[in-house]
Amino acid sequence: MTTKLVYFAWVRERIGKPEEEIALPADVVTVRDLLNHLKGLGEEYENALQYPEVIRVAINQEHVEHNEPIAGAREIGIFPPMTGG
Amino acid sequence: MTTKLVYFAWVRERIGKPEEEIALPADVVTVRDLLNHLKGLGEEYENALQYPEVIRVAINQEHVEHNEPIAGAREIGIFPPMTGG
Amino acid sequence: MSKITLTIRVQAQDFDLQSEIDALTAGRKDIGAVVTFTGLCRDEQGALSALELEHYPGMAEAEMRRIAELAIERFSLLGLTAVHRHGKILPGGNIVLVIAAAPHRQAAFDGASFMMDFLKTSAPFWKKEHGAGGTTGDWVAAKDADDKARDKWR
Amino acid sequence: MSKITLTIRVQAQDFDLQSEIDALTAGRKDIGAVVTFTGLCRDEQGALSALELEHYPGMAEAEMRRIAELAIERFSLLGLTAVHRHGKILPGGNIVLVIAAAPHRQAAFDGASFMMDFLKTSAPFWKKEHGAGGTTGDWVAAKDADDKARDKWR
Repeated sequence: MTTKLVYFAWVRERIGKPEEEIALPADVVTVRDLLNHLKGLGEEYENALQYPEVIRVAINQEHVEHNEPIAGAREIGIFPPMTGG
Repeated sequence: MTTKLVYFAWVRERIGKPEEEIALPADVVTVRDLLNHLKGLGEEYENALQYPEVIRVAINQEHVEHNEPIAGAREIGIFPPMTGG
Repeated sequence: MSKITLTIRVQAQDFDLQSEIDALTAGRKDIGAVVTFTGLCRDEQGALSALELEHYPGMAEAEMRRIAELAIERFSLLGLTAVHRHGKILPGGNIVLVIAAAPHRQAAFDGASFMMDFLKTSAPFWKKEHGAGGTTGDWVAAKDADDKARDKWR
Repeated sequence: MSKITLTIRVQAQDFDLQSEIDALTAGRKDIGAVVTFTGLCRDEQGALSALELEHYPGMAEAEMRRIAELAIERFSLLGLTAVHRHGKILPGGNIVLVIAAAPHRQAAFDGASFMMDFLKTSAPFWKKEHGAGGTTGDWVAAKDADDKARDKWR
């Protein structure tokens, strides 16, 4: 089973793609686990997620905290702090 | 020498005219003196100025307090509290 | 030095918000925030045929200008427009427009709100209600709440 | 029961303020106050050729709607419109529009200000600066001041 990840702004630019489907190991339970897992996938991920504390995450298009479980997520958005308005 | 008085809203309606030129006695020094003097000019003035504490006054189109001297006034406006906006 | 655009008008005719904003912001790149306030004639009970707005010609404009200059100074506004209508205004119609322009949003919000709070209590305008049955109703009473809204800026 | 009009849009094209207000107020006599906020692209130093606005399609609208519903509930608004543009926006151009309608002015001011403070910090939009020399500049950094502006509503 795979999960859809979508990236925005400088997270998207550093990872080098707007979205992807990836298979996650069973020990990736929370958002924090997910960010740590991604950091291990290569230099571009390491570069994008270097400071996970500033990264914002949405599950199924709703903001979540880093301790949120990702079970059941159809789509996970990963992005920097918002600067609209 | 006369002074121009202009009236607005229910002060104008009760006095029955929008403006008039009147000669003021020498002992009418302040705005308060003026309002008291006008109250003595007839029932319509008494009716309009019955509660002088709610009446607002402008000298030469600037708001003034009731203890303000009226010497030098070209135009004195007398009206109820404002309700615009 | 930034140019400051100040527009004050008292008029019988209606106003168009977009063109008033355009007049304030056209050709400028230093304005980041524009807040407008429009006050309309309400009639929730269906008891009103019109509001009649009386004003003190000359003093109304002068007092609005005095308040506007205080607002520009206090909130470092780049522009301020205030237009107040007089005469008969039907339910749903516009009564007053205030536009405040600033580099950032808080100053624009504060500038417009300050202008309205002082305009309500200091600018020489008076509202009279005309009843739905053709009756001439009462002059609108001044509200304590409006004095309190003004006094919060002290 | 009053009808509440809620409009949320994310679009590339510009908006017209007067027609957005008309859509909110047409045929109504219960609205006494309309406050609008327009956010524009600033360029005081002449260093910017454009801002590029990226957004999370779907979530941007959903988040704006969520904030708008909070504002309507909290300030008893009669209507709220929020339009956010995406894509390239030139200096002096419009970025965002918020309109809040209420019976009285304080609720309309508070509703529009609340909507903007939360939109800035919660709605998934990001600004990138393009330099006047054709260079692609940096992503705009989030401001602590925006978090503080939001937190004052707690």
